[in-house]
Amino acid sequence: MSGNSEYTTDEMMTVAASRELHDGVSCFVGIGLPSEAANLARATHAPNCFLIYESGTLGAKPDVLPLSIGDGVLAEHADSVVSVPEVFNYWLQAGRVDVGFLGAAQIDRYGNINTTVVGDYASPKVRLPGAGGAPEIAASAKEVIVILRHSRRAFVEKLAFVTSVGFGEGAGSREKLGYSGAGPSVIITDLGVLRPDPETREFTLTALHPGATVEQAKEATGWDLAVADELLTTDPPEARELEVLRDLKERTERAKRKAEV
Amino acid sequence: MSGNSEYTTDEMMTVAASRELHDGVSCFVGIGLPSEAANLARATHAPNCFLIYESGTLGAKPDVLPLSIGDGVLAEHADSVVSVPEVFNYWLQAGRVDVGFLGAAQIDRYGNINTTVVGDYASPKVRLPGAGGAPEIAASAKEVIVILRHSRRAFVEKLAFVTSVGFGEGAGSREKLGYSGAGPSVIITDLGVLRPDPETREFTLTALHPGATVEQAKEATGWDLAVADELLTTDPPEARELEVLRDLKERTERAKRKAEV
Amino acid sequence: MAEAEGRTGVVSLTEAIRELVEDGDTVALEGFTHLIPTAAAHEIIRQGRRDLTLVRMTPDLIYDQLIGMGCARKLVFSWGGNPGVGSLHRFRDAVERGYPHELEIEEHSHAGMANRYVAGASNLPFAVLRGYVGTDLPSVTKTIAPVECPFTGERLMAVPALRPDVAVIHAQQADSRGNVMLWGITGIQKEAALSAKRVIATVEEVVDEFRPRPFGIVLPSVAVDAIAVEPGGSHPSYAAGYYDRDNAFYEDWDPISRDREKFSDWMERHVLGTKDFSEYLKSIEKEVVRP
Amino acid sequence: MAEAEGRTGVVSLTEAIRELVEDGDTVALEGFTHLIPTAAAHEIIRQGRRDLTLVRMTPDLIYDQLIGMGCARKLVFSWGGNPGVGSLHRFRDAVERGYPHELEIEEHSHAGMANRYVAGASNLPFAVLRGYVGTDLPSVTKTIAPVECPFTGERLMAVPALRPDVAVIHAQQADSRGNVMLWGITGIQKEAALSAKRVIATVEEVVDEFRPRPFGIVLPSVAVDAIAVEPGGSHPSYAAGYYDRDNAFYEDWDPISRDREKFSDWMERHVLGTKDFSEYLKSIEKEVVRP
Repeated sequence: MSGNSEYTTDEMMTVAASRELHDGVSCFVGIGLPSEAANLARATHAPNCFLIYESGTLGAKPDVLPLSIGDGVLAEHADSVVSVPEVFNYWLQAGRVDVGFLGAAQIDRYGNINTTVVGDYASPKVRLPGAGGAPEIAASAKEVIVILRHSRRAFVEKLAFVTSVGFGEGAGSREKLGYSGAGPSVIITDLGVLRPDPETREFTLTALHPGATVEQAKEATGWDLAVADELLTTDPPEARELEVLRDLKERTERAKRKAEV
Repeated sequence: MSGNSEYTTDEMMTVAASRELHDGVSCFVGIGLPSEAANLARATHAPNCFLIYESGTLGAKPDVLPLSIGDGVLAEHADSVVSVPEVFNYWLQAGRVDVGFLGAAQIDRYGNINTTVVGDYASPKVRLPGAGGAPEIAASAKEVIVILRHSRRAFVEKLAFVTSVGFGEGAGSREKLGYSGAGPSVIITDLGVLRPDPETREFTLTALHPGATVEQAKEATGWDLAVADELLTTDPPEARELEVLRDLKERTERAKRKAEV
Repeated sequence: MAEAEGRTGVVSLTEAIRELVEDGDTVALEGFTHLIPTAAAHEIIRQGRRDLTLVRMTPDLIYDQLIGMGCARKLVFSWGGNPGVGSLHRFRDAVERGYPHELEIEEHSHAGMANRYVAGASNLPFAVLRGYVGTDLPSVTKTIAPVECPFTGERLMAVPALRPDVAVIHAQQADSRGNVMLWGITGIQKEAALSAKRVIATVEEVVDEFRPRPFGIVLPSVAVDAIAVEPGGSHPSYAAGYYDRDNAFYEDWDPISRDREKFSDWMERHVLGTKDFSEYLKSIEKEVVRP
Repeated sequence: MAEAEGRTGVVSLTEAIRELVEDGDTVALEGFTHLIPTAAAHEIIRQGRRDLTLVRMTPDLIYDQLIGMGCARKLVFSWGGNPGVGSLHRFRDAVERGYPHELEIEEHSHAGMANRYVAGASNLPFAVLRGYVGTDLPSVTKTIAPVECPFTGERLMAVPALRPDVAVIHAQQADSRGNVMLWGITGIQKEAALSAKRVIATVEEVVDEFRPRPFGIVLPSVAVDAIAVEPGGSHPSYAAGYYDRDNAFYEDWDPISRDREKFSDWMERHVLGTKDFSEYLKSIEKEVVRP
């Protein structure tokens, strides 16, 4: 693999996340970072991944990144467009989604996610947007990939609110809750990669992106972050990955500016 | 009204049934006699009635009579075509159907209908087609019109099987069953018209078609048929009604023959 | 039978049925008077499948044939007739006289069957509806049970999900990516397909790209396991945009199916005696002399 | 507001809102990032409706405006943000600081809300889904309850039906018979409309007859109580086939809505200060100076 030292940590994060998406899988995509990573995957190593957005677009093939979850660009080249009840009932709940691709405002050591409130629910410090499609993606997708920037505000010891369940209180929780999906398999951040411990299900730092350190990762994590014995280093973005990602973002910016005239 | 003595008892039945359908109502139509009567109504006094067929065609406007419940002619000029679950859930069960228009193999004094078996269920003498859409039409349409030929085989003292509920065991039954629709308001036969007694809900002969007699009706009914004090005589088919009905049937026959070449 | 690139492959119907339909399977061939998958039903008969649980809202000619040829152990349905003509004589012979053998039946209303498919497609164990109450259906059909609303206490009826092993549909078109498009009256086909473990679609033709059609729906490639091209594959029903209903055939079927021997001869000659559906279509064309 | 011939009449939006939306109503304005009924929301604000229970899966700018202008008593929703930009500041101000007054909230997931509409459209008291279990939502939202499958004994979650007094949608077209057509991403609009007691549709234009459109759906006239023609009526969202999303507006909304006074001034000038949506569109066009 050919490295490329001129890239941002965000680009590394997106590239690393995109690599988690295997070709041919069906992926339920959240807007923002997940959508960016999923479309990078589709434009590089996973041309046949089947992207599903909660707006009802099945097999979406956006040529620019959608600015919202229901952009016209998602419907234009989609294999099919169905209603919102159908996408949740006939596709997600039916077990037709291999990978759920989620972002998060807060996440805990078991991959549980909060996108509801910071502070007390009744009188919150920060009212976040809420659940959206995430709880059922977390429940029913065969596996879940989470992408978010590493910070103490995001990686917390205790969530103010559990919006979407990862591994609940650890090993065995999902089974007890009757969830069919296997839960979050990986968290990709701008510093590295966390994977669940096979026994405890606690998320453990298993790889660092080039240049990032264990100290940085621990500093940006609100719990005592476990580190794998064999800590890997992420392959830096390949020239082709960066080129495609930047082109995608540039075309998106152009489309955005055009939409603003 | 101008009479016309040259018509069959079947034509009288269809014309009488068509007159029961008021303009502007939404009508869930069964195939066969109900469909014939409903389309006669639409072609004469009720141009804006909204015909729904269980195949999912909403606002069907067939120019010939459909040969099956899912004929192309039903979809062609329909306002909308939806799936079978939608037509039953979002339209019929939702209370959007003013009139359910049903046929029957057997009917009893309370307008309950059998289209399932004659004889014992486990080893039937005659296995009939079964329920189809009828039970829920009978349950959820705001009112039900039944059309069938008058005979002792059809008008029975006791049904072998209750496929669709009319007034159950009489006054109060529907309320007890929790049915939202008012039940069958009229039975039109080739001899006359039966309407439910306001108190007992037992179907009572309230009108005879021209030429038919009370004796004929009693003879063709398997229970001791009650007769209204003031027995009306149905207005004979108007020239226009007959003309339109015959034209409709002729065009249907032509289309049928064409489909057979 | 998906190809390497994740697209559903076009295969022969012979292969599709051979690979995807097994003895003892629960099989739903759907099509609500439109787009009835006759070609696939015939291929199941040709390949001699046995002990099938046949599921279909409107068992008509194709189920009459499957039942008459002894393929079915059980029938799950809501209306069994020859649409626009009358009885299904092979179905009646099986139920009334156990010929060619006993046929277990599980019958519902259309609304019940439709919602059972919806529950299956939604991966829910049951569906809820208003109906059945006061009818004799719950006394003969075990798959109807009351359920209470946890908010209002209201009692409704529940029916269990249908999860066929195989669903078979006939559609107008597939595209080069393996998506399948139906338009016009699409009935219960989407739910039937999505409720099943395996899906076979026969199509009139393969096109490069779909264009918008009245009330068209597209079943994405990932939801279809095999596509077979069978022009005329839903004869004697119709395919909007391709051909009309062959009404005479429905009428002709009445005397053919009324008599056990006549039925057997007919099936022997036209279905078992032909190697595929295009031969079948030629074979019946030769025979029929119509005014 | 149906005409004598049973067709839904075309009326002014002013009249539609005046006749069909009352203080205290439960109102669902739906449109899943596409075809958002902005014109109708503005008219509700102009006419000063109060104590509304606002229902919407994705409360965005229009609900931020309704909440900020004090029209809402309660919000029933599943995701409240400025899509692609960030927070809804008026919504947050109401929830976090009770400004302009307390706002009761009832929150669900998308799947829960979608199924609540489905139950409403189906005249069922509740819907069943897999979800919510293990999350904190059931502890703060009373309209989530367990339900058991009467066949398998499996426990699932139930949510009660949504039955709004009024549903409002924006569609691309109405035809001369009063039918309403939407195409592209149609989200939850069909179910929202069919779940409501009264339905208002604003449309881009009236055409003689519809033609087939990609993934088009038609809501028949009998299911619509009033149609109002409002070209551009879903700005700043988009209407496939008519105009694109005005992304700059979504970004501009962030600083406008962040500040209480700036928000009030803006609403005063552009919404309360204009007599209808076409004046509003002109009014914001004059103001915006974009690079």
